[in-house]
Amino acid sequence: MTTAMKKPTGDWQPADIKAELIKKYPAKIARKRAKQIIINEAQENETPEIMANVRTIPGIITMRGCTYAGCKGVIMGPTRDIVNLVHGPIGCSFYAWLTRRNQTDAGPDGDNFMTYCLSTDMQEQDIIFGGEKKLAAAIQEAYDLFHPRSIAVFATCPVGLIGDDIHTVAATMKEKFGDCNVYAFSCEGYKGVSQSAGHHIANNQVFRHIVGENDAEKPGKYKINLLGEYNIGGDGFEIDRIFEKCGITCISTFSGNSTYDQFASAHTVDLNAVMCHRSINYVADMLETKFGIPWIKVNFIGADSTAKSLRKIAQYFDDQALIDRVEEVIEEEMPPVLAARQEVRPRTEGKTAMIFIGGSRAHHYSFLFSEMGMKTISAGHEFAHRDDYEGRRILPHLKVDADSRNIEEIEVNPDPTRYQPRKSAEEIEELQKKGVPFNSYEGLMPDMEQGSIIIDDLNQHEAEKLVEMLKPDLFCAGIKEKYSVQKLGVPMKQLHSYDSGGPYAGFQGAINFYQEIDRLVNSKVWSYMKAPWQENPQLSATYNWE
Amino acid sequence: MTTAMKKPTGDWQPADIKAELIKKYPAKIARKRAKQIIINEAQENETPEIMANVRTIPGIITMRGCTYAGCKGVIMGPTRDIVNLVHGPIGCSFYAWLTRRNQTDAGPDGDNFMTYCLSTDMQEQDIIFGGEKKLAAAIQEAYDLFHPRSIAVFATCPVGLIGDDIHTVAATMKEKFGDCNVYAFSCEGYKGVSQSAGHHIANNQVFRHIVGENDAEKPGKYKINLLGEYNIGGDGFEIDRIFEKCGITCISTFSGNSTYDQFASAHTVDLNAVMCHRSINYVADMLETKFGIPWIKVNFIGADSTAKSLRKIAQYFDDQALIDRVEEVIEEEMPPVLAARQEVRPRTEGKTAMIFIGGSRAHHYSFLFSEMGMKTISAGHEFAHRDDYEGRRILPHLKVDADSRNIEEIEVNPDPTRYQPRKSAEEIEELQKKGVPFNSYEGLMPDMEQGSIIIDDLNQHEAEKLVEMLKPDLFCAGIKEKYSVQKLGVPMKQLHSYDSGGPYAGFQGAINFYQEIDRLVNSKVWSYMKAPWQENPQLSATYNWE
Amino acid sequence: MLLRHTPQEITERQALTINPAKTCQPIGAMYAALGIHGCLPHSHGSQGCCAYHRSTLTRHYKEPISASTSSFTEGASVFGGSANMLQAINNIFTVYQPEVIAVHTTCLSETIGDDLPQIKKKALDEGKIPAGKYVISASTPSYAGSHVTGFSNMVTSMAAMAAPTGKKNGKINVIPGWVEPTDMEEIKRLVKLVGVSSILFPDTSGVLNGPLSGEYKMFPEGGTTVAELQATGDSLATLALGDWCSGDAARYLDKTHKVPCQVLDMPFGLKATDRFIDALRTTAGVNVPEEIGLERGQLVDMISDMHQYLYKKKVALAGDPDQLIAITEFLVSLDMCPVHIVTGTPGKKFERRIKELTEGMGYEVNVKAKGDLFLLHQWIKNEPVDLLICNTYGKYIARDEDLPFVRWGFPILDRQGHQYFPTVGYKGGLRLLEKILGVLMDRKDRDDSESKFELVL
Amino acid sequence: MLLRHTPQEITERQALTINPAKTCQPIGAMYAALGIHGCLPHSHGSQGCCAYHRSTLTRHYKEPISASTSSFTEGASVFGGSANMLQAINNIFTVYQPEVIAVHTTCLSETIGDDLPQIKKKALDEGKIPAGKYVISASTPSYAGSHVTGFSNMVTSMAAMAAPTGKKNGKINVIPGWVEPTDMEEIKRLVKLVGVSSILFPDTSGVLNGPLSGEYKMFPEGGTTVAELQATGDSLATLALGDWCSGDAARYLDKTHKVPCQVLDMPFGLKATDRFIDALRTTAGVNVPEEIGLERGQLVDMISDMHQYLYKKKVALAGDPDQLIAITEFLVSLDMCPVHIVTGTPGKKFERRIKELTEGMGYEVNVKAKGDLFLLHQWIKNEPVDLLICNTYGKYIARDEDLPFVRWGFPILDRQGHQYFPTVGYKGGLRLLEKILGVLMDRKDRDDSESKFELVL
Repeated sequence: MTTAMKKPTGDWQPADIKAELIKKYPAKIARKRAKQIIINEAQENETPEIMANVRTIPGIITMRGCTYAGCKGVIMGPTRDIVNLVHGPIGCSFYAWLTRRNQTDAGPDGDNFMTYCLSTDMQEQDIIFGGEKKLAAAIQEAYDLFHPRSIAVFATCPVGLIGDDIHTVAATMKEKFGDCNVYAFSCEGYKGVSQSAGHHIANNQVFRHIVGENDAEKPGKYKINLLGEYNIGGDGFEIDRIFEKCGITCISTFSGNSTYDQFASAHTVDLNAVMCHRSINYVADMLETKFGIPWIKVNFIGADSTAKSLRKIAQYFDDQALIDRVEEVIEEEMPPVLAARQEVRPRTEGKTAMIFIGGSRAHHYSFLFSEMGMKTISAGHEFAHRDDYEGRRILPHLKVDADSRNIEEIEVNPDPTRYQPRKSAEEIEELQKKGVPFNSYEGLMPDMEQGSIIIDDLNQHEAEKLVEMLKPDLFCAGIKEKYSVQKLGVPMKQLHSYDSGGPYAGFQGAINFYQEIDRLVNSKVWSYMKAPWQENPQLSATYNWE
Repeated sequence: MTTAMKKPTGDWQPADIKAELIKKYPAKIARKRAKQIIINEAQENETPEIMANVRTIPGIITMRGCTYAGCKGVIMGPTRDIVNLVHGPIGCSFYAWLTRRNQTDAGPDGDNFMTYCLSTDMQEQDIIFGGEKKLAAAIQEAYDLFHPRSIAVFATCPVGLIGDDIHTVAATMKEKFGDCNVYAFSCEGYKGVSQSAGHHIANNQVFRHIVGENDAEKPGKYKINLLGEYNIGGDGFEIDRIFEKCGITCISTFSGNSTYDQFASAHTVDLNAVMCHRSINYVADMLETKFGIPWIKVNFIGADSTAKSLRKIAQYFDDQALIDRVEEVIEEEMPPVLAARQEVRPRTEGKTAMIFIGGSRAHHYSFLFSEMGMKTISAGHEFAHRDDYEGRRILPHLKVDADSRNIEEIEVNPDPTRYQPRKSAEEIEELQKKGVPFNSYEGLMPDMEQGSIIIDDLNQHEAEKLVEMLKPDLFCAGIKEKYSVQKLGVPMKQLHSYDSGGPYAGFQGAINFYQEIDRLVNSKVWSYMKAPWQENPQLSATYNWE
Repeated sequence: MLLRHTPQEITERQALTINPAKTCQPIGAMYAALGIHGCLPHSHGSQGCCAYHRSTLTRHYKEPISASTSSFTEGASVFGGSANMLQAINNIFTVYQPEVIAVHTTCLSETIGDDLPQIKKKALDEGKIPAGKYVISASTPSYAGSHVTGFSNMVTSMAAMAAPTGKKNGKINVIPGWVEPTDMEEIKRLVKLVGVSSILFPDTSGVLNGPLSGEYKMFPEGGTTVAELQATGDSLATLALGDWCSGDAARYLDKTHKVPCQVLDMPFGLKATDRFIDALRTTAGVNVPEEIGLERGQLVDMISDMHQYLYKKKVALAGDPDQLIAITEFLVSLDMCPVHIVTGTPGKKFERRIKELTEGMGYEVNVKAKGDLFLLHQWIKNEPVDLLICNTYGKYIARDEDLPFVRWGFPILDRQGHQYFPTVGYKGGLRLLEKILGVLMDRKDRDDSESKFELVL
Repeated sequence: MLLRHTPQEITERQALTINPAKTCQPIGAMYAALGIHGCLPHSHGSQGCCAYHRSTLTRHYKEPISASTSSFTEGASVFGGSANMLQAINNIFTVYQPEVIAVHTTCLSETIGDDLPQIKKKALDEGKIPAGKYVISASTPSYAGSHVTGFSNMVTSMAAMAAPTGKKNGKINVIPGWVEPTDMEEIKRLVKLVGVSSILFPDTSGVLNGPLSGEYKMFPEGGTTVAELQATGDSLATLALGDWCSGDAARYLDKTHKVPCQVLDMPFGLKATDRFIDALRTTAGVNVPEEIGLERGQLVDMISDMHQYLYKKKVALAGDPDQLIAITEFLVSLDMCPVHIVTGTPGKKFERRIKELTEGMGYEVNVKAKGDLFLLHQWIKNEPVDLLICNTYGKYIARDEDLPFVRWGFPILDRQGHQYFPTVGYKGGLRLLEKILGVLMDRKDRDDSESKFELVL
């Protein structure tokens, strides 16, 4: 069916949908959710206010994870040569073991500890008498076995409660080893309201303990960091391919397919390109404040967005050679993309999608869907903040609540010796005039269609209702949501882990995505749900007299 | 249990057993079978007469196969570089396709057609109008595809009946190709009474069409052929290993792991060592008559028999160097054999076996069992002749019946140019005195214990009875018998195909065999046949109050 | 290479079959006859036929296969096998005491023109067939059709035992075709679940998947009884599963005894099973229980969950017509691409049916009846595939071409499981899917680079 | 290499666990609770726990896993989670309307010392638990035992729902332990076949192996009902399958309500299944039907047929105690040699039992409770094996060491089949055997030289 001419929600009035979604809740809950479910009436720069980054409602089945997941799972997990040691009972380390599809390439003999799951496996007596000694011993054992460049310690819930001083333990061991950087993350699961707090905590410690450790000048003419790219399904590999082809040197990726040394050298670049700003903008800001490196928002999800982002970067360096090279590359890469797009479009045109993931990914992917002529009729994020919906410009108006206040904000000042603005204020202004958008990003809402439905922290109940009411052709979320949606006969694509697919970033990724979505929304499978005797229940015996 | 001190048949009187076996038969059948079931009372050179190589009784479930199986399956199957083309309906070629475990080693790029199954797949119109044209076309197609050194054509039942002249077709195509020897075998399944006729037919044609084709002198000091070894499970590989170690050159093996050229050069050796005399003695005789090559019986089944056979060969060549080398080899090979023997013997000593296979294999394997202290309490052959039971000496007294008379006996005379006796009459006599047994072999019976039961052409009914009555620790026959015997809880070892085992010949083979038999007769598996509720049927509820 | 002489270039062959995808009629007749309770199959020919068929069936089932032979000699081949047959009948009833002797012919006895009905009459006249015992026979010339034809012919002879009383028995005949004993068991379970009372023939379950208990029964509990076969003439209808294996018997009952028949595909895969269940429902006028809906839903669920691993994968198939038709439809329903398909059994309608099933797939399928594995291998060399589904002989191609390989069909000589786990019905579909996914994922795990190696599939 | 940093040399580790062979208690409690009909498991902790458990169970079952959480914040962690729990109970009964909420604790709520029974009382007093609805709870601190312990604790809480009427109901309680839904189904089939009327708990069949039919049910048909759980106190006896998973619940019913119990091994393999069937027989005083004898005989038959491929093969095992004990006994009964065995679950008695089972095998078994896959891998490097049986995480070892690998246990994240095909009972034994033989034979077919390549195995 094509809804091309209809409003995103088809025969439904958005308001009725909203009412449907919340009608079953106790009054108090309904009131709260009403603020997190927005009918999109974004006009120019006027976007409605959404409530986001607030507590999950106890008992309401949420998509969210915890701070530990955001810190260890998302940010630190993808770094191959740092030994991640989880201090706590066994579970948290086990669940974060190889479950995120953030790929890495250590070559035949590089360090790669991502296949290892380390834990202090705290026992009752550790809870009672404290786990510091055990942690110190575990760090020692890890060091003796692996002699890694660096060991990262992660606290799980009980650690904070029993008051283990993991930072002192880490510092002591670092001191002791000499050749191994050891530091800790107080990322107990109960902190904050979602993974988001974990990202922030990770950002802080990486900046505090690693960034700036290596001043060695790295070769490369156009040096950048790519922030907020996690190489899920090989996205980062594709982006690296494109950078290389353009002659852009990516010194450090935060944190897909990354190494300790990349972080350590992150301050040596001339630009930070920020992809998932939600998870990493803290580092971008700190790098700017301390070292004078400007940052711009980029997006490599979608071929058009990729081209756009490349052009921005080139513009930033303001060098005709790079600008020309980027144009050449785009010219070379686009034809197969357009061919693939054309091939699937007759089958995807006008199909509808819903996207509920991450903190900026839903936004990113909506572009990719529109490249296929698919309409995103409802979307939202799992751990976004208001600015991710409404745009960075509203930051000043954000009130910081208790939960956020508990997450450390580190005070950063210009580095006495190494601070060096890459561009003068004038140059910045110049470039800004040319449309290089420094320190800013749009929100999801302005890019969504009128009347589409934006929902923050969507939960099981609302997801089910939405699908039943609007029957999208595709629903995008995470593993926990996958099968309840598919039971309803609607194909579900994981956009955290990509199921078993990817890369979907860059040019090649766009082609992969077109084909994968084509497979999903046009699969015969969904026509098998009813048996013949359910379709024609009448009982007329018919014989073929062969 | 050990039957060491008891008579082979335990508490049973052999006579009663015989009566049991035949009592269910119609009188006429019972009379016939009575002549094929012999209580062994062999005294010195006095062996009782057994009826053998006679027709199978229609309707009585036999172990036997047909003439085609003996010719194509047994003798010609193992030769890797001759394309075997079966002329007939599809089945016969299909069933003989890779089902015999006769291994070959063609090296990385030698010809190997054993993995191919070729057939003219005769259809109704071929039966009605004759199949010669189709055969000719098929030979042509095989030649065009494979360009083999040689193509062998095999007739199945209908071919003889409809009168296709396969020999003329073969001759014509041979003529036409020039570089490919083509010949045919009239081995229709209905000929003779068992596989044995097929062996004879194969022997004739190989001798007529291949042997003597290549006069080129092959290097080697002690040159022999090994006749009647089929490399089942790699037996031939092990024997070749031993020959090489001894410095004996095996020019041609009939027919395990063999090639066309081996047959063609078979007349260039100085001795024929005959292993399975039943299947190949015809060739041995013809090689002697036409080329003057003497033959002796050997047996490489069993380490002791292997040593004995090597010594015989060395003695024949009457060369101290070889005699010494053979002794060295035996001295080197025996210790591990004896060690393995000792290792299993405590578990195999006194165990009983029954062997019903082939035409001389049952005899050969009885030695191997006695090396393990196991007693063969009943044995017999599937397609043997009287001489295989009683010894070659009784040949003159054999009356040839109609079925055998139908199998061609080819007239062979000394080759005008190439006949050259390897030993003078005197030398032969000399050696015979020293115990080199020219042109002779013992029968099975003299080597069997008093009171053991010899049965020719054992059938399903008798096998079942035997096992029920005498409960052997092991039964040896072929695939068709395997599972009916095992259903009775008695392990069954295939000694045609070795199940999936082997080699069992030579020294290494003996070790393999000891271990395999140990596994079989001491497996826990046979203790699982009864469920606990069958073993203690009483119904007393018992609880452990843990 | 194991098949080192197989050239990529395909040349037309008129007279030569290489590496057949079929064998001869008698073995099919023997297998079918084992599906009659208390029956001893008898091969009227030289003893090699019987030996070969017993060996092949034994290797496939790892079970004893009892069958007798007329043991033709040269004499019999000249003067006719009647004397051998008569002696055989007498010996068999005396020594083995079966309920039924099911005789099939061979190329030998067919060529010399032995007339089995006549021989049987003679046996009756001579009192060689005890009261209450039966001798049935089928003409199964090895030089026509294939093992499938022989199976079908013997099943038709079984149907010929029908002795209508004129009073309907309220049952439905189900003819399963050449499937595994465990498949026949599963078909019975499904039929029962739908609430239909049936007569299944032949039925080798309980015959060729027996226990090890310390006793040997030449005639185990299983098999369709003579009484049941006689009752097939009083049934309400017949469902034949697989036209090639079961159609003739069904049509015989229809034509001869007015038992209306439907000829369906074998119930392999989702849609064929749907049609089978629905035919049971409409024929018997019953409702399909939730339990079957659940099994079906589980199959659909697994298909939807694993679709990405199946989508667009190319498959080469060899086997028998009824199986190939069903599996082709199943693979197509999974969005897989069966690209090369051969059966050794002749018949243009097979090729037509396969072309229908693969229509609109966007490629030209290679299909050949009376083809062989040599041709299939050449096709694969010219257009490689992601998966091979075939009997055990496919392993030589699979190893040479390094192909993921699922053993399915007859014979399977080198793996276990087919004796005990059905592939018919919805549960069978789950098993087929498990096997297909298993080999594809094993290959992925083997070939993925270390960066792409996946924990979760 | 995927595990390139694992040294062959084994060094003692006191504090560090690497590549665990266990996870934490709450996920076990969650899985058990899903075996109650109409139950929503609730995780009393921060929301990450619940998210992780749901994700892991979802990846294993490819089915929706519904569970809620108290979503602790920093505040709750300081002032206690009672308020969150009360709000959760109210929201859950309002929005999802389950019959039962099964609450389990986490390391967080245990460390701060939340008292669930007290919170539940408060909820009752405040009328937050509708009439006829239930809240049950289990204490499952992540820092003690393992996921197996958590399962056992929740099962014991289920047993605590027993409300004896004083009148025996003639049933037998069967506690299956942590096995697959399809295993629970198979256990029910066997119990029924033996003619015993039973209450099975927990029972995830029909809950976690559901169909795709176009509708989503948060609470599917399956699961043990509250009424059944209450009736367990009136049962004649309890059979606990697996001491580690089911023993405590059985002993609870025994001690508290005088329902006598037997604690058996999980019925994997021939002998353990024999004891289970025989215990049913003696406990219920019934006779074992022939049908079960047949299934048993088929397993024995396949063992005898394939013995040569199993004999003396070395096996490395990782998994949970009850499973490992049963599989070890099974492998030993096949004349295979389990040489390295680890479980992550602590408990010396596990090591003792394994040593008993492998006594007289002529080698010293490597066994460790509270071991990990890192140690298992090192053992394998020091003494290579022919086969690895383990959950999906074993694939990294299997690829590095090029080992034949059978996935068995929890979690299985990368293959299908465990949802639908049981490994308990005799039929399950056939499946285990099929899988083991399959990988061993695949290896043989891969590695055999061309001269030794076999058609028939």
